[in-house]
Amino acid sequence: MNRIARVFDEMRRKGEKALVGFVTAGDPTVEVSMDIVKAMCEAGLDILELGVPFSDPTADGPVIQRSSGRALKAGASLTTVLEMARELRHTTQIPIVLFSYYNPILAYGVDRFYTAAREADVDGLLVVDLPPEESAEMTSAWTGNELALIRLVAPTTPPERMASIAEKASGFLYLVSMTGVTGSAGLNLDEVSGVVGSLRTRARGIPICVGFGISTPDQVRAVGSLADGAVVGSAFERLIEEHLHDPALALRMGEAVRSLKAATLI
Amino acid sequence: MNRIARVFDEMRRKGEKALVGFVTAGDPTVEVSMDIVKAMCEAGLDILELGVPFSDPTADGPVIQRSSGRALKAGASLTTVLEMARELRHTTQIPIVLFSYYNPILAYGVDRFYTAAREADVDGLLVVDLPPEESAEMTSAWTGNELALIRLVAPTTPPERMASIAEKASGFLYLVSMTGVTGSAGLNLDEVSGVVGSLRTRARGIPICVGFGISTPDQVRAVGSLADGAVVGSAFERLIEEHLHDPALALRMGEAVRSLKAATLI
Amino acid sequence: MTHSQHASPGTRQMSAGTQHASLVTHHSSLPPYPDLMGHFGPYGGRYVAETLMPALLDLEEAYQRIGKQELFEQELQELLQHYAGRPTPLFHARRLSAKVGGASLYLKREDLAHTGAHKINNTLGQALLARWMGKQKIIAETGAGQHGVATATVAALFGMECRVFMGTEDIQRQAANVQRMQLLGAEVVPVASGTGTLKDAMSEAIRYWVGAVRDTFYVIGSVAGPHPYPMMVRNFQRIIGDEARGQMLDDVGRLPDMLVACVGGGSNAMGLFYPFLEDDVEIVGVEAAGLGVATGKHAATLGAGSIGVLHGSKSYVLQDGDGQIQEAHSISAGLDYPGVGPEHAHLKDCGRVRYEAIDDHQALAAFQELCALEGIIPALESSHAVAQALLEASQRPSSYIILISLSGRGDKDLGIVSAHLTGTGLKS
Amino acid sequence: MTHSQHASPGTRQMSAGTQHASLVTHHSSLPPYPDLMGHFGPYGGRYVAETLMPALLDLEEAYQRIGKQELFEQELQELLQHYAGRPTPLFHARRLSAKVGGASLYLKREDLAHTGAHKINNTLGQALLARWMGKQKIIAETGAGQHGVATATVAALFGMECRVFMGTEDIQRQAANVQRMQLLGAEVVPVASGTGTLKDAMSEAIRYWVGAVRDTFYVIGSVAGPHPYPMMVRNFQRIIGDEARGQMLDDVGRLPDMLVACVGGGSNAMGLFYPFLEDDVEIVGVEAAGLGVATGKHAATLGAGSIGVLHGSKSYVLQDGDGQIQEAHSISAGLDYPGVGPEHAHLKDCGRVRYEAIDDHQALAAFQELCALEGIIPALESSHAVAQALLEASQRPSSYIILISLSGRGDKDLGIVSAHLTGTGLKS
Ligand SMILES: Cc1ncc(COP(=O)(O)O)c(C=O)c1O
Ligand SMILES: Cc1ncc(COP(=O)(O)O)c(C=O)c1O
Repeated sequence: MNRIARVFDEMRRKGEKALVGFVTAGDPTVEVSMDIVKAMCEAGLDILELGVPFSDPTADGPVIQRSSGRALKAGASLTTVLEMARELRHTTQIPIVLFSYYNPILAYGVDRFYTAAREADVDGLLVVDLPPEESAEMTSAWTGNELALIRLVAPTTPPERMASIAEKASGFLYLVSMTGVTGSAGLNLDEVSGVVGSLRTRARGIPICVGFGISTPDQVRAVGSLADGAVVGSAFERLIEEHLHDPALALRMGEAVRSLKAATLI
Repeated sequence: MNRIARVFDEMRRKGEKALVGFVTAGDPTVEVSMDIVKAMCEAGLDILELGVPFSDPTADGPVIQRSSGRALKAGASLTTVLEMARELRHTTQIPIVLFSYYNPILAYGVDRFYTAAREADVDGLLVVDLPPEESAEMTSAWTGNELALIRLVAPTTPPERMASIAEKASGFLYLVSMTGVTGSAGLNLDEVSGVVGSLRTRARGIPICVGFGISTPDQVRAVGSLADGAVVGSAFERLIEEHLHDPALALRMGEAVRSLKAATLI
Repeated sequence: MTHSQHASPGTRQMSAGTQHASLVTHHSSLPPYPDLMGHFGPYGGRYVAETLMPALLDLEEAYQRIGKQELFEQELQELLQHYAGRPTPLFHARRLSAKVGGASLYLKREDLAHTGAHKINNTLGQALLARWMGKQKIIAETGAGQHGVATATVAALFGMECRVFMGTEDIQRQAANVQRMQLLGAEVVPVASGTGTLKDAMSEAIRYWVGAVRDTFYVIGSVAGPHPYPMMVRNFQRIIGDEARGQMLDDVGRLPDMLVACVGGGSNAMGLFYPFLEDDVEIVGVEAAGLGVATGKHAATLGAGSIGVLHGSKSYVLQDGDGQIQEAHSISAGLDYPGVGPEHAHLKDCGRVRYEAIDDHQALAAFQELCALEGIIPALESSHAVAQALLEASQRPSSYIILISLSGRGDKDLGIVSAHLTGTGLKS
Repeated sequence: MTHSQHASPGTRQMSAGTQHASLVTHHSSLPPYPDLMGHFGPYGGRYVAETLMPALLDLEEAYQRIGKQELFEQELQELLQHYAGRPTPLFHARRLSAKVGGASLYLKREDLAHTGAHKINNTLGQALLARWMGKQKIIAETGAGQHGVATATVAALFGMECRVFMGTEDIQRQAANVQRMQLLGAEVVPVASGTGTLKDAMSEAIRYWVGAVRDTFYVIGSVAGPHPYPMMVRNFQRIIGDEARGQMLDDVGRLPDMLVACVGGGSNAMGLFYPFLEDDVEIVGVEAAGLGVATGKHAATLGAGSIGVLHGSKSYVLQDGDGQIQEAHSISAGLDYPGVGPEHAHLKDCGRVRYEAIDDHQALAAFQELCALEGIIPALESSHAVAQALLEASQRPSSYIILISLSGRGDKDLGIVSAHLTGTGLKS
């Protein structure tokens, strides 16, 4: 059983929901980014999503666009992200999911990436612009299947399509809370509740985490009452952006995780 | 016999050529213009062409365009010109030819104009943009034929056309020395000589005056050797323009006439 | 051109060889004109200095001789089709019609002709004639710059030397067209005299021509100037009406009830009107009322001018009591002219065409309407026709068809329009 | 479209109903593509966030269902003819051919289409589809502003709400087009992210669409983006090639020996090429070499890029070793894009089309040549095709025919051209 499955098992046992935290790897610099991520893990984050910076992040709002831009300026790349993951493993057993657009992986080499990700002891991969229709070309080049392939489900996804997505998913299902890019406001819990319900019946028991538009403990708590976990991304990136040169940035990030994590203990 | 015919008779008798002088009536002001014209007549001018200022003088170069503009600004019009002619008659018996574009005459009223011109004791009329083809509409409205209708002949006029123009002409034939607007440079005496010769055989004895591009005594002398008279226009207007506020302007104009007239005594 | 030449519905055909061949057409209701001296009733004629007369006589002779030749016709039709993009479409402006809630509006799309206006029809014809006459140099006057561009264009196409006279004021307000002419290899000669607009550009072109008449062909841009220009330009432009007539019959099965066109010099209007003169069709020409005819700042020559002689022909002109030509005013440089083609003067006098005037404000509003409702950015000149058509349409039933000459596109006017919309708070 | 449909020489016909109906065409030399997943060989596909996938699947279904209906076809053909001004002429550029002293050059005159470029063919098709699908809001990305104008135009025509995303850099260099869009009622949304050019405008349009996908139709402007856009846009643009093929047969009696078109996203090129793919015709696509491919400041995606995924499809892209998209450079905003349509990538790989690159300097020179020799001011994009055609022509006999896609007119480029001509001393 891989780390992701273990976390959800554990959550279920403890009656908690998972707090999934996204940060762009290398933002604002690779070093500070490592400190941030370590602090977040120590603060009780359940799953870490490490974002691979990309020049043209079409699914992301301004906050993550800028974060990606800072990371690229700092020299981050997929190679850097894999190195960060590898180094993180020295200090934490948290499940690490790489969050990327497809092109950096394609440029790195799909099979080479698989090997490197496994070597770095990464647990999962979410490729935001690689729908199930196109992902065979990636997975078929993989030399094993030890990397969980996290799938997105959107509010626009029709029920039958949910089922077929779930069929190919592993790790957890990432349910996008709204039509919009990352960092959009306007979380509508009634809607989310409906979609979670619909997805649950088709999820084959795969855990469901909800992301997009979640930034406060209240929202985490509310989402936690519906799904198996909540993903927070732009809120973390906003904090980074607001304290770019603050030596206590990592500490602040840890605090933020702690206060959000507290809301998952229902 | 009207004044124009008398002048050419006299010239022939004296072995002189006619100096025809053009100025825009009312340039720079109606008063100064009167002084100028009187001085020119006293200085020995043989025929006076009084230009009627027009807003869009398409046959004139920049010098006469500006002169026309000054006269208009000073309030001159066809009415003013007729008044100037009438007043001139108190002091001189010089043949007065009005030089105009057709529109001011049309606006004034073609028959009314004829009456007024005769009352002012004007001798002739040259309408620069009224070719023989169109002039019947003017002359047929005239209540008499005491106004000599001066006709233009151009270097582009073919021989047969010269003949038909001459047929309808009276007073004298105005031969344009070159293709170009008034004030153009580049008088070519060889060419003029050829055209004068051609025109002479078709002129039915009507005197021929050459104009356009004549500004120096030498040119007057040379033209005089070919034709019955030389018309000077832009050269006078240039002098006016150069001495607009000179109280001796009229004197200077008189001097200019004298030196040009001297060149007609061959 | 008869209906049978437009027989196949849904197709856009061009019948070679007939559009402008009939140099003088006989109307049952109107006497044949112009007469041999170029007179349209009391208007028209040749009021020019003697230096130019022989050239005009030559030109008329050459036009009558060459213009009728089949080979000339063929060459011209070829160029109109393959180069200028004729036939231009007839477009039913459904949303505009619906908005006004009256008559059905159709647009004859001269805006789609090469260089963006009807002007190319005429410059192709004249430049081809110049070529047949062996002239290698052409000149033109221009106001909005459209005729200048159309002339520079054909000069480039035929490898001719080209000089375009343009008022300094117009050079300022139509800068893009100046650049176009220069790129096309023409020399743009700034004319500062007078008001620095079209009137003065034309005066200067005439002056230049007086000096260069032996080897230079003067391409006049409208149905103005001395004979044979008003007749010749009308004949080169009648393709607008010939096509539109056939297209109406093909597409709608009948003639329109009304024609509307703007009138600067009047070439797009004559081009559209001429083939319909004997038909039972109401015809409306639209002049520019500028700031309002009452203000004196306008270009409503037929509406508020009087008979005079300007630039070689007799017609209506804007003038004062002394016969001095007045400055015209219009937001559209192409209508900003104190004269008008003599045939229009005649059509006005004999009542065959009604002439109205549309002011700057109305034209701008129509400009915006056509942009927003049909996705067509019209020339400000053409916007005057649209504005008048909207007025006419509102008082008529939906079965009534109004055909508008959309004489050109408005790309050239963007600067002026935005200045006005910002300045006057008209912003849509 | 077969030859028989163009049987009457000298006439310009339009056969309704067939131009883009065959959504998948079978080539003897090429496998049928795209496949059902939108793949052209290894290229194409749908690389988008899940939120958009259902919309793309819907769109494809709707396109396959509606696009085949006769009534849709008829409406589209009507609009193409009466509104967009199709067919556009085929013009034999004799003076340009003579100057280069080699092959005969023919121009397919998309510059005469309404709004001044081929873009309108596609926006009419997509907006009509949107209407049939019941969508009242459309969005678009734009670089040069031509696609933005063409989209704003059809939005006005159909009374739709329209938002156009445009890079701040492009807003600066194509100010007139911004004004046109605004007059047409569209909202121009400035995109400052990234390099402020087309790439970023498209990214932003995608982002906006993610949020508005339920009621908004995204009108993509080239044969790029996720399936079904590359196929659909090609099919809407193939009218260029269908017409040109018929016109060549009618006018010259045979097919051309070579086709040349510029390639930004590649829509005018695919539109021209597609109907000729099975013919014995050399085909050349021309990318922008900017300051020179060696300088790294260029837009030669096929020539100097590598395989990647950008804006929803797999194709060639300009990228660094880490898969980060590189900034493109070209004097022409419409070619200034680091991606290219997937079908072109496929045609390159299988050798059916040769891709070359023309730099800023060469394009400017060709721009000037066409202005001065033929009186046609081409778009800077199209000037790249002209420049390549001149190179090709010089090495071939006069019996050899090269057909150039003159994708647009250059009015929008006057500012840039004059700045460059003054700046570089290239002044003609
Ligand atoms: C588009 C357009 N329409 C109309 C005119 C007015 O000319 P005309 O009255 O001769 O058609 C012009 C003149 O420049 C023009 O550019
Ligand atoms: C005139 C013109 N040609 C070509 C292009 C490039 O687009 P494509 O390669 O899709 O034809 C553009 C894009 O704006 C354009 O405006």
